[in-house]
Amino acid sequence: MKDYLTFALKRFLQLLAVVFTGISVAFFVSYLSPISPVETIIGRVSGQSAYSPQAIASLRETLTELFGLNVPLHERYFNFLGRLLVGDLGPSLLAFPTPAMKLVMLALPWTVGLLAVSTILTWLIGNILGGLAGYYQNSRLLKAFGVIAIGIQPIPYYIVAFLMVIIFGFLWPVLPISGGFAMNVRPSWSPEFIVSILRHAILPAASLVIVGLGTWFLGMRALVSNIVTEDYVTYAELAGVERRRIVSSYVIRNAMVPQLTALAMALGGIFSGTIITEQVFAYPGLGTLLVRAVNAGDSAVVLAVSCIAVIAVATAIFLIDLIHPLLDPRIKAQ
Amino acid sequence: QEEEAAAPPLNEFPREETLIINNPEPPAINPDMFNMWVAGNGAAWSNGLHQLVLDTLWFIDPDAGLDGALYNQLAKDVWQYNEDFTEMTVQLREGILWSDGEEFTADDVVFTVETQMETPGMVWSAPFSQYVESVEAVDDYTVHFKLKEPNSRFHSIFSVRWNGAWIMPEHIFSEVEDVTAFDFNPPVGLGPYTLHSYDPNGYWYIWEKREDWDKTALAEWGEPGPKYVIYRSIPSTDSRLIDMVNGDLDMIHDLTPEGMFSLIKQSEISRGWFPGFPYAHPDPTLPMVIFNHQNEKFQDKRVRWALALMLDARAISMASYRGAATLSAIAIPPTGTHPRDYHAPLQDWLIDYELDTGSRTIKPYDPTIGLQVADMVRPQFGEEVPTDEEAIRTAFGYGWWKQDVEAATELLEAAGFTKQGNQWMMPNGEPFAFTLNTFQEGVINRMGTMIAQQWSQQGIQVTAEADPEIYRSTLPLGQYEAATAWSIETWGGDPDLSFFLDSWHSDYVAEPGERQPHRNWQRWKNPKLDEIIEEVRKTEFTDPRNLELGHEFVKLMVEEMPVIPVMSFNVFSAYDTRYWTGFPTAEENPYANIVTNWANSKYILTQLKPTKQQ
Amino acid sequence: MFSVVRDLIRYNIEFTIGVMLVGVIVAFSLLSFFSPVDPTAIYTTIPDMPPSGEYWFGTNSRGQDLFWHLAFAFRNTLFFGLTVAVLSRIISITVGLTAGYLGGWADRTLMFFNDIFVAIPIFPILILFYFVLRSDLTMMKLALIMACFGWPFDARLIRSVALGLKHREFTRHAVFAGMSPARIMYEEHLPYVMPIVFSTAMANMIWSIGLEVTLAVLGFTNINVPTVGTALYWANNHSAMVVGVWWWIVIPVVLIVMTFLGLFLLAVSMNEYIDPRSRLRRMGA
Amino acid sequence: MNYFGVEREVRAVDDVTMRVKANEIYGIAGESSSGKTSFIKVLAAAIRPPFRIVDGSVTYRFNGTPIDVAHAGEDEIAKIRWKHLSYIMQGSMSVLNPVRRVHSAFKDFAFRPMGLKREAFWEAVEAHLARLHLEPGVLRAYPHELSGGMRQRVTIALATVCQPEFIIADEPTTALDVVVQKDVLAMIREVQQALGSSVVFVTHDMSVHANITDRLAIVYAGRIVEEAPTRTIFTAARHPYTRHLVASLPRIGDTSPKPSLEGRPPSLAEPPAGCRFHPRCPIAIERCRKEVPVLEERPGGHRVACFRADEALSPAKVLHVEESLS
Amino acid sequence: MSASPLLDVRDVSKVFTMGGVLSRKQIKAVNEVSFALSAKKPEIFTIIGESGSGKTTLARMILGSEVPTSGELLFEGKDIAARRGAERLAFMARVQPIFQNPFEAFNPLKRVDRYLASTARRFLNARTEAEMEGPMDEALQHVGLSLREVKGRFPHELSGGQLQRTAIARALISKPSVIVADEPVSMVDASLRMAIVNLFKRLRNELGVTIIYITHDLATAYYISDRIIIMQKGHVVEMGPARPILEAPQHPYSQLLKRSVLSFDGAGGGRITRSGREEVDTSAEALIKGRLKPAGDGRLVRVG
Ligand SMILES: Nc1ncnc2c1ncn2[C@@H]1O[C@H](COP(=O)(O)OP(=O)(O)OP(=O)(O)O)[C@@H](O)[C@H]1O
Ligand SMILES: Nc1ncnc2c1ncn2[C@@H]1O[C@H](COP(=O)(O)OP(=O)(O)OP(=O)(O)O)[C@@H](O)[C@H]1O
Ligand SMILES: [Mg+2]
Ligand SMILES: [Mg+2]
Repeated sequence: MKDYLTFALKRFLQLLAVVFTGISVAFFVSYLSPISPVETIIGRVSGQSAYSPQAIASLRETLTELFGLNVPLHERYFNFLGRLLVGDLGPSLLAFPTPAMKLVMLALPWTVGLLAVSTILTWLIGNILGGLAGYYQNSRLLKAFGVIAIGIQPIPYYIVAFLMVIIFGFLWPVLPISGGFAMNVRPSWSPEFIVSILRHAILPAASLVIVGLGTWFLGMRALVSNIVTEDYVTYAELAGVERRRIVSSYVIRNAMVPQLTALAMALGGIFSGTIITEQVFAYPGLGTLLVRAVNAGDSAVVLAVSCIAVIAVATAIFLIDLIHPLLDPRIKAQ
Repeated sequence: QEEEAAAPPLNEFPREETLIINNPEPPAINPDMFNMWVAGNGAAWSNGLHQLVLDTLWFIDPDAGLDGALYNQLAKDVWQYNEDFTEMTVQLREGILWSDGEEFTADDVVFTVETQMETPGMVWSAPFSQYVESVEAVDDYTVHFKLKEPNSRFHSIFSVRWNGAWIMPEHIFSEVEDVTAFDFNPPVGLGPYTLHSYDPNGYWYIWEKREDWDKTALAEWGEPGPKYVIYRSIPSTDSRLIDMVNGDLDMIHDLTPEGMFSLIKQSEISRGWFPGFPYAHPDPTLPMVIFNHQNEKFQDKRVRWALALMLDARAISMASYRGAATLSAIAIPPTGTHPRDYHAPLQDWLIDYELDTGSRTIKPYDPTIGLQVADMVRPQFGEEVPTDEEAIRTAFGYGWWKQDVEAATELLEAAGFTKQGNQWMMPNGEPFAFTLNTFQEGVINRMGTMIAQQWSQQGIQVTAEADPEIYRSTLPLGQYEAATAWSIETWGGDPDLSFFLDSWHSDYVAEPGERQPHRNWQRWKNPKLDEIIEEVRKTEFTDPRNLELGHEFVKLMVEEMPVIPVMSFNVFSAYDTRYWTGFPTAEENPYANIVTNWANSKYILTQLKPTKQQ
Repeated sequence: MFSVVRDLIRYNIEFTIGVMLVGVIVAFSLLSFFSPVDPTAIYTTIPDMPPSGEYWFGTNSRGQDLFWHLAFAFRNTLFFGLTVAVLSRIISITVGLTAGYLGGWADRTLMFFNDIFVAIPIFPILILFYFVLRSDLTMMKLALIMACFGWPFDARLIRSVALGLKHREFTRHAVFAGMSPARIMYEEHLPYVMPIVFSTAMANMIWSIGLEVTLAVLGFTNINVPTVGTALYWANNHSAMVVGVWWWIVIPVVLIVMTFLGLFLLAVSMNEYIDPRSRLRRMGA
Repeated sequence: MNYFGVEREVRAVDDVTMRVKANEIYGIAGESSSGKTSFIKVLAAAIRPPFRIVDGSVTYRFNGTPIDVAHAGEDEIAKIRWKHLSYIMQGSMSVLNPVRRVHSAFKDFAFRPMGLKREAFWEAVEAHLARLHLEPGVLRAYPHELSGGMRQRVTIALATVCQPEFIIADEPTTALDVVVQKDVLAMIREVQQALGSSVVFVTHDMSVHANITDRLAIVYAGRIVEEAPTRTIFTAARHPYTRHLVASLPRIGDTSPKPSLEGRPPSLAEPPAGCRFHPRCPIAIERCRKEVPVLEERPGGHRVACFRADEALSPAKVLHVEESLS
Repeated sequence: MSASPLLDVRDVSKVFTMGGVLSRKQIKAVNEVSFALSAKKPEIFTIIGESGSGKTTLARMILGSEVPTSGELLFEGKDIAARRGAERLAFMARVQPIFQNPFEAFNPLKRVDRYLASTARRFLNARTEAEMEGPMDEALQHVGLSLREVKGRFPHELSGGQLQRTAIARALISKPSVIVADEPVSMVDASLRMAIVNLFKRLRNELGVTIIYITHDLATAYYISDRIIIMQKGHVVEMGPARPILEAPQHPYSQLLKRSVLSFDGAGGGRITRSGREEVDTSAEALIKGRLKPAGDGRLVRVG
């Protein structure tokens, strides 16, 4: 146990290093942006009325000071690190002085909810079907499914999402095609609200599942078709162990370890993967916020999203590394 | 909010009492923020806030208006200036209540102006500080402004075309310590609606009609029909169409031209501004080719004219709007009351206009271009295309320059250009080539691409660059050679050109590399222009002399061709008459702009009646 | 080599179909070099014509002949996808094999960078690059940027295989035959990771092309360059889906599905050829 | 019996006939790739595509009812598996699921066939493990935590816990060192005797056969070339290949030069015509190249397939193979 | 009599730390082993012992692939572990390994002759094809093969015996003075086993190569060895001339080993008995306490 803790601690230090480096890279990248939030606001405001050059100059000065953009980059970097320690990412420049974190937290639950659920769903369905397809290699049904999976996999996500809208919102309008929940319910833990959330999530989630399924399916099928040639599978078959048990405890259980690692990485990708979903289904989420923040030069929000992504992905990898030895008793972590 | 969460009310919005409007903007970044007086705090405006809740002194409609384009809103009457335009007095309406029951008085107006003058970084801080010497409430219903310098257009700050300086509730804001950090949630307004609820993620806002709607300025024009008004942000234009066909949306801000044609085909009860082709509502803005006059390539007017004469307006109309463009050869958008004031009266002058190509004089104007375009689209759209010549002129435009490659050649040669093979060379011996920055998408992009292509075919290497930052940095910073965008926007409902023209004064032209204030993006200086502007400044807004000055401006623009005006910016707004009737139409009742993010769209609500169709 | 291909075509139906599909797409995209039309010119034909004898793929709402337009689009997209795949494969092979074979500090350092590259969100970076470069953001540059982010996961996979290979007897044998680490990695170990390289190359192409489409649809690429992404961008811009100009979307999608179906079949049959196990079995050892 | 490989037809086992009696250990010896495992798989009804049985039958007689596993349905075979017929697979290191503890293998494999209550079942398992000198603690271990010998014994325990009448063991001791090997072999023998089962025991190690089997068959290139009681094989073998095998065994205390057999074993895909041993046989005659010798009965339960088997040549003459290399 | 022996192993120990996640333990794989091989008299030096007794680890230290935890290994008077770069290359030319499994020792995807060619190129500085082929063929001739038979072949096209002989030939190319053969026959057929073993004898006699022969097969050890060490749990328990030791081992563990060798006497009797391992004290304590003491006939026995 003590050794495990030492290992975990070491691994944790590495996590910190990765997070620190990743966030620093994100900081400098986001400040590389050629878009000035000050000019963005000047452009918007001065369009409202006749602004003289002097008025523009004074507004520019006011905003630059307000946004803290008048200090040199390295100083800003250390300020940023200092604030980061207390979890403060500073005010958003797109919605000054609302904290960037507040804007992000508004969108985050939706993104995480939709993507985590659909990613896990995709992972489960894809792996189960892929596992079965790898095991029952002669099944017509599963073979057909394989062909479909390969066919759907390369279709751009945008097309799939839009087809969902057209089919279920237009040709056969049975499901809501926009929003996170209906306008006539209040956010709460009431059944109405939850049902509404679920109904609104069906199409976005389904489109994500359809697009993602193929990858997991094919990956798992390939893994399993290797595992079924292993002696312990053959031996269990010869011993007359039930098929169900062989598939679950012998085949899929052994394929799980690499697939879990891949899942952790896929979960990491969800932070930038939602923009199309949000656009097509008018679904709340980080993607739109992120694009608009980049667009407006709001480095604080870009940075907040990037930090969360970096932390989440690095943590996911860290956790997978931690549970790896528990999942696969053979692993001797170094 | 806690209590609400405990017992969630299952609100219903009966469809026959609810109007659902498309908010063209993306979902609100900062949905809880309603303090729209602060610059850059992420407050959304077009979500119903400035249309339904806020109010100010006057409105000037881009279209005909209910009884004239000028509305006295919170003001009882029009502005009163003193002799030399250094003071302005406003009489306010009495008996107007804020939505929390407080009475609206002159103190609110004074507070609005003074607060913004004291607090830099608010939306109107700069103009107030620049113009206002002092402001005082003479009595509860009279406000008196003292100006720093003569300004005959000071009232325009409080005159809404699509928005203006909204009045702040003093009794709320004076309690607030830091105005710039205040979220103004829930908003307290002077409009007939109050906030009912909104999406925590900013996709929709629901507004409910005030019990005391008759205590608002809008009551003068009638009771707003819908009990609830919902503003929905729908990023995908195609989804807007689907929502409307499904009956989930009553007004669409904008569709693609193709989407509009398809909507009309699919739904009997949906329509646009025009009853038939081209459907779209022409905004009082004028898409054009803007030359950067600080770039030496465009300093010779013969070159600019040559470029104009190389264009085929019909092809541009087809490429950009599938023919649904309202063309304008002159620097005035062919919208609202302008055709009556400008296009029709100047038609003969244009027809007779002569241009010296260097080797001969030609009459470049072709008054039949609109008719030709109508003929071109008729095979596809049949009866949807008007046949009446007058209707064709309002819809397709009064005419444009005729494509005349020969004349263009003569002009370029006169300017010292030479043609080598199919490539024009500049007098300095370099090939004549430039980049044309254009919008990233939509009709202006299509227009830019087509114009660049036409010039390229004539031997000028023009590449169209899709530019997402065209208004943010490209035009203001002058980082372009030529662009398709607009630097002319007008009131629409009034012949006065001060809306954009004042900013064209040579005093405002920035040095290369500096930021140019709105809207003289072309950075064009002309002494004659300055004369016109200076005279406008001394002429009262309602003075007929303004129209004459406008005509002079138009003629100067034709003469100099500093920009090539192309057409009005037509917005494919659509509405659905399944639940509501009484929307404005181009042919019968053009009382308001149907473009939903304009604050003026609130007048539509007073005209709406439920269809009662089940 | 030639005989191998011939045998594969003769005996391996999957390979044959794969070669045919990919061949058709490649030939189609190469046709763009002989195109009679300028792919950026608009309104050169009557718009919105459905596929017909005259316009095989129809025309789009911008008045372009889709056949030629898509030929350019596929040339650019395939070039792009391939470039990303090849470049990121090179990185992932180098990193994976080096980390796996050298182990120790090299391994830890490389995996540290690997984790960082996995963790940094690529999307805002791509958008930023678009804003910095705009119309200078050529397909090649975009490919380079994406290649920098497309390798970490596959490098991990390759590393895990290399870790196992390191302790195989033939590796030690190679050491005592005087082979340098580089030779051992590239000559002894590389063939073992080729199946992974092939299958991940395809996944990587799907990823990069998908990302290009996403960026294009949002308008964050140079939309004047014809690619599958910009074809969809313009289709979207003209409401092709709701207006009924289905061929503008269906045809590129069908072509892209064909491409990847072909690549998939190729990868499967190549793997079978390269995979030592099946190859040995085939050779009756 | 033959079966097919992937692309070329490989007759891994060809024309083999044998009987195993109750309560005996029947050994099969032969070089690697001579078809031992393939043959055993046929016996264990473990033939999977791409292999198939071309012809022949494998009949067991459990409780008096015969069953031909080469033709019976999978359901029927499933009924006799483990309860009557069990199999110790080659490569015992990899036959246990690496990610699950040992006890789950016992539960999966034996719980149903044994038909005992849960507690009684574990008692029986532990008792059986004790017979193989294994602590009950191994049940909670993962396979990789066990040493080679323990793992091997666990596999044997797994195969014998249901007390089957017939056990098929494929090289169960190859990976073990001599000391452990001896223990494991002794235990197999003990268990076999305690249960009275029949065991088919395959290995290429002649010294193992010498110590554990009652009867022994020598396989060369997919065919049985000689079958006899073990003692006979070691003392009076008649087939030249068998004789060579026995003679080349080094023994401590014996420093005489040991011969080595030249040439490579035939590929089963293209076996030589006639007697398959003839290319390497020192006493081959013309007939050997053309005709296939059949397995003929000799006195003392001895069967041999060689045309020159009766020439009763002295060992020296047969094994006059030079200690050379080229 | 030259002072420094060819290979001098002095009190070499190797400790592995098993970095298990849930348990960490130290394994003394090799414990204070010493012996020396003379340059003058080539011999077959056998290391024998149960599995896991540290034979492979010792061999790998001799080859320089593993660095000893303590003690030193000198080859021609120079520390093996300290050799780097060109020196290491020169050392590799002189000391070459042969591996256990001939099928595993060659990459199944590559032609076998590339190992030979690489050896010739790197250790003999052969540049041209012809320069390489000469030594390759010569080495192959020593093991009864020829370049013609091997060239261009894949491992699966050769029999196990041919492969193992190719591997030996490869090791011979650089004319090494020591060959370390780690269980070279445990994976080959019974009929080939003797061919390899006989080959070792000939290499010693004809080429003067010293062979470190690692095995757990007492019978072949007896058949070819000159000297032997018997290892248990990393410790040498008995060491000296091969035949006397194997005929009459003195250490209890050696005796156990010998007892466990399956005999052919009474073949077919089916009367196999247990090894009696339990009766022998195989605990580590007994080993650590013990010291190697000379026992008359030139052998050393651990007593304690
Ligand atoms: N999966 C397979 N595909 C093709 N041929 C095979 C396969 N498995 C075995 N063979 C062939 O069948 C023949 C007999 O193999 P088998 O495994 O029965 O030999 P064996 O005597 O058990 O060898 P070993 O001592 O190595 O276990 C060999 O020639 C082998 O090449
Ligand atoms: N790299 C390593 N890391 C940790 N432990 C090791 C390592 N190599 C060997 N060991 C351990 O050292 C001990 C000696 O191993 P070694 O391989 O030298 O034994 P051996 O005598 O060659 O055994 P065998 O007869 O099985 O080949 C064993 O307990 C083994 O587990
Ligand atoms: Mg076998
Ligand atoms: Mg070893």
